[in-house]
Amino acid sequence: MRGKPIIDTGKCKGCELCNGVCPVNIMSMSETFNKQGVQYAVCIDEEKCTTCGACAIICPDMVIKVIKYEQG
Amino acid sequence: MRGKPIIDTGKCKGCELCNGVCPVNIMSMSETFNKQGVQYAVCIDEEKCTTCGACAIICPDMVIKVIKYEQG
Amino acid sequence: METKKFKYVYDKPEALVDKVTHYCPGCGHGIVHKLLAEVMDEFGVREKAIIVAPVGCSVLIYDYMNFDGCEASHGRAPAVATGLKRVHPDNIVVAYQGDGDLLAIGTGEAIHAANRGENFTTIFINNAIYGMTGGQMAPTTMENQITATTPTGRDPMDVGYPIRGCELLNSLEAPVFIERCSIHDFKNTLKTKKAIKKGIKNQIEGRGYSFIEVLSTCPTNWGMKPQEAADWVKDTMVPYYPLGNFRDN
Amino acid sequence: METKKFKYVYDKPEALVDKVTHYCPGCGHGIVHKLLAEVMDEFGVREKAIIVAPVGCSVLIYDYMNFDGCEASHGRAPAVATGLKRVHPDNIVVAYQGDGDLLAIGTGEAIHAANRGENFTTIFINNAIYGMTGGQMAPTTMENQITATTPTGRDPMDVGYPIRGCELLNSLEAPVFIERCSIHDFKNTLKTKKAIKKGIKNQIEGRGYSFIEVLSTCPTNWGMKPQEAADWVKDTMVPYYPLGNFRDN
Amino acid sequence: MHERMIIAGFGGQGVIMAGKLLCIAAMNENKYVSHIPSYGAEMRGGTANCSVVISDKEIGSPTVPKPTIAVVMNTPSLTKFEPMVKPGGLLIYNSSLIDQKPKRTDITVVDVKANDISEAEGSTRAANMAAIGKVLALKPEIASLESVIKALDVAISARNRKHNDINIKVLKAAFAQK
Amino acid sequence: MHERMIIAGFGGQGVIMAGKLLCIAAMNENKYVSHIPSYGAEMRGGTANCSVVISDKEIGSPTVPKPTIAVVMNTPSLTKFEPMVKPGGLLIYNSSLIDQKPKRTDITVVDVKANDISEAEGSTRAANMAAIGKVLALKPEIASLESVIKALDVAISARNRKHNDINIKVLKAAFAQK
Amino acid sequence: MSDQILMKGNEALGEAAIIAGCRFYFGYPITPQNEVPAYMARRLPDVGGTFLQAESEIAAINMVYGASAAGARVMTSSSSPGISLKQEGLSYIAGAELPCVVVNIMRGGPGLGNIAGSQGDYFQSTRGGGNGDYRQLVLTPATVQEMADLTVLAFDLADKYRVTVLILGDGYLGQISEALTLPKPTGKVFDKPWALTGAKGRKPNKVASLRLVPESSLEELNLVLDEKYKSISANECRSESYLTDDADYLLVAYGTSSRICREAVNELREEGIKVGLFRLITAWPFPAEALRKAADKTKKILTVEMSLGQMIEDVQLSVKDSDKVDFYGRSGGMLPETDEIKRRIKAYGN
Amino acid sequence: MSDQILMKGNEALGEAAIIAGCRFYFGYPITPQNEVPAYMARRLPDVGGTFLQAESEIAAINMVYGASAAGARVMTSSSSPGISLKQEGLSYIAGAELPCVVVNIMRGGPGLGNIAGSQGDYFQSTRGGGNGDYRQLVLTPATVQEMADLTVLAFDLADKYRVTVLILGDGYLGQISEALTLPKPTGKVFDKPWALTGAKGRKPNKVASLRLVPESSLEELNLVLDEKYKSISANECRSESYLTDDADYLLVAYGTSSRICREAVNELREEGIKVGLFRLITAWPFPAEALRKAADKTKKILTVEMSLGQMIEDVQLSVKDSDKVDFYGRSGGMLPETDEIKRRIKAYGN
Ligand SMILES: Cc1ncc(C[n+]2csc(CCOP(=O)(O)OP(=O)(O)O)c2C)c(N)n1
Ligand SMILES: Cc1ncc(C[n+]2csc(CCOP(=O)(O)OP(=O)(O)O)c2C)c(N)n1
Ligand code: SF4
Ligand code: SF4
Ligand code: SF4
Ligand code: SF4
Ligand code: SF4
Ligand code: SF4
Ligand SMILES: [Mg+2]
Ligand SMILES: [Mg+2]
Repeated sequence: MRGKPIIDTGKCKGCELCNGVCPVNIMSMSETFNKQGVQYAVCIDEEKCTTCGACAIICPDMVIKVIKYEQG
Repeated sequence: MRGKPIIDTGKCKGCELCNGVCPVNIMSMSETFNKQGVQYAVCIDEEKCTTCGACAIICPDMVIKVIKYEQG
Repeated sequence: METKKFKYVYDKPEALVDKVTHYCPGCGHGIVHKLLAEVMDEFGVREKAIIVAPVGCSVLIYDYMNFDGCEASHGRAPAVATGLKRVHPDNIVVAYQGDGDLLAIGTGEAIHAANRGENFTTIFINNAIYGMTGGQMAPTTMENQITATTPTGRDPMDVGYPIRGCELLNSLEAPVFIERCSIHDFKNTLKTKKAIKKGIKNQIEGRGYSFIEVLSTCPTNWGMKPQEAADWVKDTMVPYYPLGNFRDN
Repeated sequence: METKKFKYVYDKPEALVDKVTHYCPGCGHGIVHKLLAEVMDEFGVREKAIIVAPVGCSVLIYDYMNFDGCEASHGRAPAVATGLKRVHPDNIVVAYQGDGDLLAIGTGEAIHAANRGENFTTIFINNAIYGMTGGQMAPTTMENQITATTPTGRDPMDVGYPIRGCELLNSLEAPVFIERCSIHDFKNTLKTKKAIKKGIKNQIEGRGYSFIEVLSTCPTNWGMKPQEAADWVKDTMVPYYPLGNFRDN
Repeated sequence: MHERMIIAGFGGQGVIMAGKLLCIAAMNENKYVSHIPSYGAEMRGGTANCSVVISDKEIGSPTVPKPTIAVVMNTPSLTKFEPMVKPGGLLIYNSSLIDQKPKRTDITVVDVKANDISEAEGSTRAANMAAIGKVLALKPEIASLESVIKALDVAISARNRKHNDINIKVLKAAFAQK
Repeated sequence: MHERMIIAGFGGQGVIMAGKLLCIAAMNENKYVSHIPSYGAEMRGGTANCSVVISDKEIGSPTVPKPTIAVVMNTPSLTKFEPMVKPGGLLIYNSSLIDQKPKRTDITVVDVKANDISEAEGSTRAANMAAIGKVLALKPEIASLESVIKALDVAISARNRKHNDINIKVLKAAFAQK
Repeated sequence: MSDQILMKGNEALGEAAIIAGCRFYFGYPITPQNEVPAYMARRLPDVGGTFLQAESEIAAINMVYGASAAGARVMTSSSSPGISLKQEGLSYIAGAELPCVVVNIMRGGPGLGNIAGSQGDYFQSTRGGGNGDYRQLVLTPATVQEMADLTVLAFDLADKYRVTVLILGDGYLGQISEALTLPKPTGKVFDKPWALTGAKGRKPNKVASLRLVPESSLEELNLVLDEKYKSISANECRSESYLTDDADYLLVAYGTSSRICREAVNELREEGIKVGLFRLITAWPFPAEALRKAADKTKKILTVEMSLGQMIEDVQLSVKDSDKVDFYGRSGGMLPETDEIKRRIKAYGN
Repeated sequence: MSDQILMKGNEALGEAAIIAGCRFYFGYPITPQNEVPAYMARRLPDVGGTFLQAESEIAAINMVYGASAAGARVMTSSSSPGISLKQEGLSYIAGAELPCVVVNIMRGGPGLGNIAGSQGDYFQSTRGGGNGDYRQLVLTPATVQEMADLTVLAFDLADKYRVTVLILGDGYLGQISEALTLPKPTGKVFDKPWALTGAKGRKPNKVASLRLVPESSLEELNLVLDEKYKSISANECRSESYLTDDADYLLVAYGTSSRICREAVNELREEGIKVGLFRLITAWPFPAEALRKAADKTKKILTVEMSLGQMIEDVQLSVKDSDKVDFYGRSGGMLPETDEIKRRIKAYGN
């Protein structure tokens, strides 16, 4: 696992843009609602994350940060 | 004589544009002042007038009309 | 000889009122007024014409045109013309505007009327100065030109380069006719008339928006004699404001 | 594994305030805000920056940027930015404007600030609609696009063709940088950031006026889901508003 | 009779329309009515609500800072409007979408499984009708069910009138619930 | 002392400056002064005039609809202002350029060959100084010749100050004329 | 009652304009009046009219100027900041004596303020925010029904006097839906020999406010306008006196705040307190005479505004004893409260 | 007297602004104030300042807004139609509490009118021609000396209260040249912690008039502004009472018309008629208290304006018995006449 998106689910507005932009299709939406009343973004397979940052950069609401684990 | 400029001297503002535009250089300015207090345009050699109309067209103040005598 | 038959090579157009204008000696406005009136006569549309007068030296143009006239507040002639023309699509509406009027305060209205392709004709008098208010910098004032508000000459690094109206409007889709002409000499004055004629013709035919820029003179505020002013147009303005047609759809 | 060392590939810029915006889900404004904040961080100019907020959906941008901010009345951001920048030439001033703001009511101010070559950076959000007021026609609304004030679709014969901002400003001498970008996908979003970065760099170096048009989305007023909106930008807007650099002096 | 209502929910839940429907019905029963949407400083594209006044007398202020009846269709609306209800008033909440229980004890709290009722009648979009049905059942002075059903023809745009059959079914179902 | 003057002529004749010169001189003699150019609806680039008030007392209106003194430098100005001069007032006209004779008999009419005097002293552009010289000769209460000569240094722009020698000569010449 | 429909204030106004024969609308979006342009955009094409979204409020008012000069019945609408931008245009319209109808659905100010309903533009409306000596007729509806009825009236008054008629509503009135009986056209027709239609068979017409020569010509125009304004003042004052005959206390208000006052009057009367309401229907001309009459025997006058005090000056100017004029105002989009009005009135004692 | 120079009103104003520390000027040409921008264009570069000719009056006032937000002393000037265009901007400036100096050299209106001096914009100036509840401080010079002195004062007042100070002159005052002793700088310095200078070592500053959340926030701003306006009213009323102590009759005027009134007073006094002049120096706040005092024992008050009656409302609002307030006005650029004033006063008899 190289890294992963860190999702501040409470801030998510459920626009799904991150879903569309992930090159490895690991972003999806929750079943449940957050306190804003929307289904929020979740990463369904962190192992596959390339840490490309696309989801974070496209997110209009600063919901996602992406981390990369240091080598070794 | 083919025709000539008819100059409504009282309306002339003395700008001299007609002088500059006449191809045969027959437009000049008067010695005396008109009722507007300016030296006005005069045609000094009507014989030479080509009736080109340039003086009339350039005059900003509708001072000049140009006539052409009918043949015969 | 006095009774010899003659015809007028040049006579006062019916569309022009026979009175002394308030313009300074040699002012270009007078020339363009006449050309416009001639064109109206030639198309026989005087009784349909409405002139929209700007705020600027030509604010009284409705006193000189022998047809209906409407004042517009400074810069808003295109909006006023839009209102008039939308109500009376069959009338011939001309917005006559100065460079301060059209390219400074009225930039928005000019661009948007052009962009809508309103079916009226704009005559744009570019004399590189605010004439009426006593010679301040216009959007079209030349680099280094001294005016009341550029006492050491227009500095493009501070206030920008002169704006080219035709080029600006030419970036829009709708206008059908855009041409820049000049009245600094006889030949160009005739070309100006031709351009105005085309602009009115387009309107008569319902083809849309026509824009005729006329490089003109302001001897008084330029501090020049009229002929010097005409030469200044030729030598200084024409090189920056290229004459010619930009669009003729 | 939780204690494994890591670094942020993407972290919240310092120049952005950590709060929930008032924007609709998927609105392009949020994306561009973030890009701008990142650029400010990258140049380390947060403490010098002043954002000029338009009247439009992004009117509250000063609540989201972690630096000084100034409201402008509708369309007048370029004039306000001019005032700010002339007083503080060393501050970094950004005018952030919508398409109604910049290309309708503010046409004159936009063109003249650009023409003067004012040394600030304009970010122009083209979402083809008036977002804040509930979806009326903007100058950039596409042909046939249905809006609250074009209930049967925009008819270019009646209200004109959509105006292309970059092309319009490109007819002026002074601007040093003019580019159109889009945030409809990841690649273009990165390009947008690059363009904004160039615009701020130009300002830091005192080179003059930079203009970055960003094709953006308004899912709410377009009546689309955010991803559909992004696709509409790609399929409908990009063909009419070609992406790319128009000037880079 | 003087009721001051708030109807609140998500953007697409039809709360504005629900308010208008009640107004038209009451108007046709010769009551004074007013309806005003919230157009204030809300999050854009977020929640929506409208204020409705239905009265025997001319109506002064159209705003409803202290509703006698609040109909809330989602959780954020419950959070916002529960505290505002006038003591002794009525709170109707959509228990299909709202998990938490209202806490006020000085008001009447009633739940309606609006989305469930709607879906049971074959539509995912008529939850608002269920809420209205519930209102009419509890406050028959506002308007009769018949008036509301009649009002549907006016309130619903031509384009959507084809759904009126289902709307009526949902209205009736909610109205009939004990 | 309370004089209300009009000084009028062509654009380039320096009538505005002439008025200012008188004002500065009188001001330095502790009189109240006001000067206002006509900026109204004249033909553009045509005639110019200014209204000057010089008084022992504070000045109310700066405009001069009925001048006690009119100085006219060309024919159109004579035509315009002769009728306005207050009965008993003074009309000074530039007989170098004005052929016709003023017709009023209820006022003092004085001519000054302003252009001729100017040219005689070596300048084509100091006719305004000749007019001022004449005014001072006839109305010494306004200001002394010395004050006016001193005022020249202030009134004339640095660029044109080199002409002041001639200006002074013309002033004196006109002042000295019987 | 079967002819009653439920309609939003802004839309009722739009429909009434069409009923009144308005066929030209020029406007620019601004909350809380956006339903007016949207409605006109939908409806005007149906009746052969022209809706045009202008590039700005300034363009809009100048399009109105042009269309009015052409002889058309024409309207624009906006809200406070947009109306501020129209002030130069309105001054020109007054100077050129053009008839038009302008709608201001007021919001909170100053500046951008907010979008809730307010009455902060009373001064601007009644004193002319533009330059020079001029007036505009100001109608102040209080219900959706009046939004419609006064709009129909507005077009006749505009044409009759060749003035701007300003319909001064507020955000609440624009947004509220109420029962409405659509007004009928009045059928009045006004000759417009001054209109610009082309100088066929007549002398050219000129529409202008400039008066350069002779010097006194502008004053002449001012005096002509003044006569007209006097005639409007004499003939067009409108107001409603509600339970004022025996009133000890008088509320004075207009628009939305007058609705709240009426409610307060009703509730106070139930408690036996003799209070009445004087409600403006025209803010200019101000119904001073009628107010004087209604106020004559009252002990105290409470002016209630959705502002921090503007109409109160007209109230003070109207009544003899201005000391008895008191004020209660809420601003920034907030509404006066019935309870507070009642509290105030009760506090005056007997 | 040796420090006296002859200077034109418009230029005196420009020089005084520079003395007051004004280093930024944004404006647009319009007669009769063109000497202000021309003067600033010549002089500001000498003192390291910035003159910029804006593309319009609207751009100019918004540049002023920006420069003021940046903390600078800044000025713009215009004349009536141009000032109308600035109304939205002025409303924003009020809402954002920015200090600035705006000059209106009034001309005849309405509309384009003419370019002669007038006082037709009194309503607009004192009631705010823009939207919302706001005020601006209005200074009314009557001489070239005051054009300069009040300009210096204006900058201090603007900074002290964070308001617009409007210098309300007229075409005659702009064009007249008179003796002037240049004013001295006051040396006052005002901290501007709110100014936009970059958020270095402090929280970000925001300059805005928008107040969305909570709903009551705009009203809170309105109340803050109202407090400020009350404090200005309490502290900044300025006026001059000339020979009013024993006066049977009182003239009330400001600016150019007050000069004519003073002349009339002097002439009437010579005839033994006891008349005095009350002259405004601030039009807002209106010096009501001082006027009440001056008017107390007079039989009749003649308000003299270069308009058809605007300030008269403030006079009526100020004095107890408004029936004794009479009016004489000339409009469209015409001046009141001394003789007519005398005639009127005499006609009041004893
Ligand atoms: C709103 C407004 N601003 C300014 C003016 C003053 N003004 C009158 S004409 C003019 C500009 C004239 O210049 P231009 O349009 O170039 O016309 P020209 O006189 O040169 O023909 C200006 C600024 C005005 N009348 N109204
Ligand atoms: C003078 C004025 N006119 C109109 C408005 C109303 N208004 C607010 S935002 C806006 C336009 C918003 O559209 P745009 O600039 O495209 O920004 P967006 O919301 O789409 O981002 C308008 C017309 C206003 N506030 N002020
Ligand atoms: S960082 Fe890239 S790969 Fe990882 S979740 Fe985000 S978009 Fe997908
Ligand atoms: S892009 Fe952001 S706001 Fe949108 S769904 Fe993903 S995390 Fe949520
Ligand atoms: S018509 Fe031609 S040739 Fe004759 S005078 Fe005129 S310019 Fe000269
Ligand atoms: S061009 Fe006309 S105005 Fe000029 S000098 Fe010739 S005739 Fe006279
Ligand atoms: S000032 Fe210039 S533009 Fe105006 S009339 Fe005189 S010459 Fe013509
Ligand atoms: S209305 Fe449109 S532009 Fe505005 S926040 Fe919503 S999506 Fe964004
Ligand atoms: Mg010009
Ligand atoms: Mg937009």
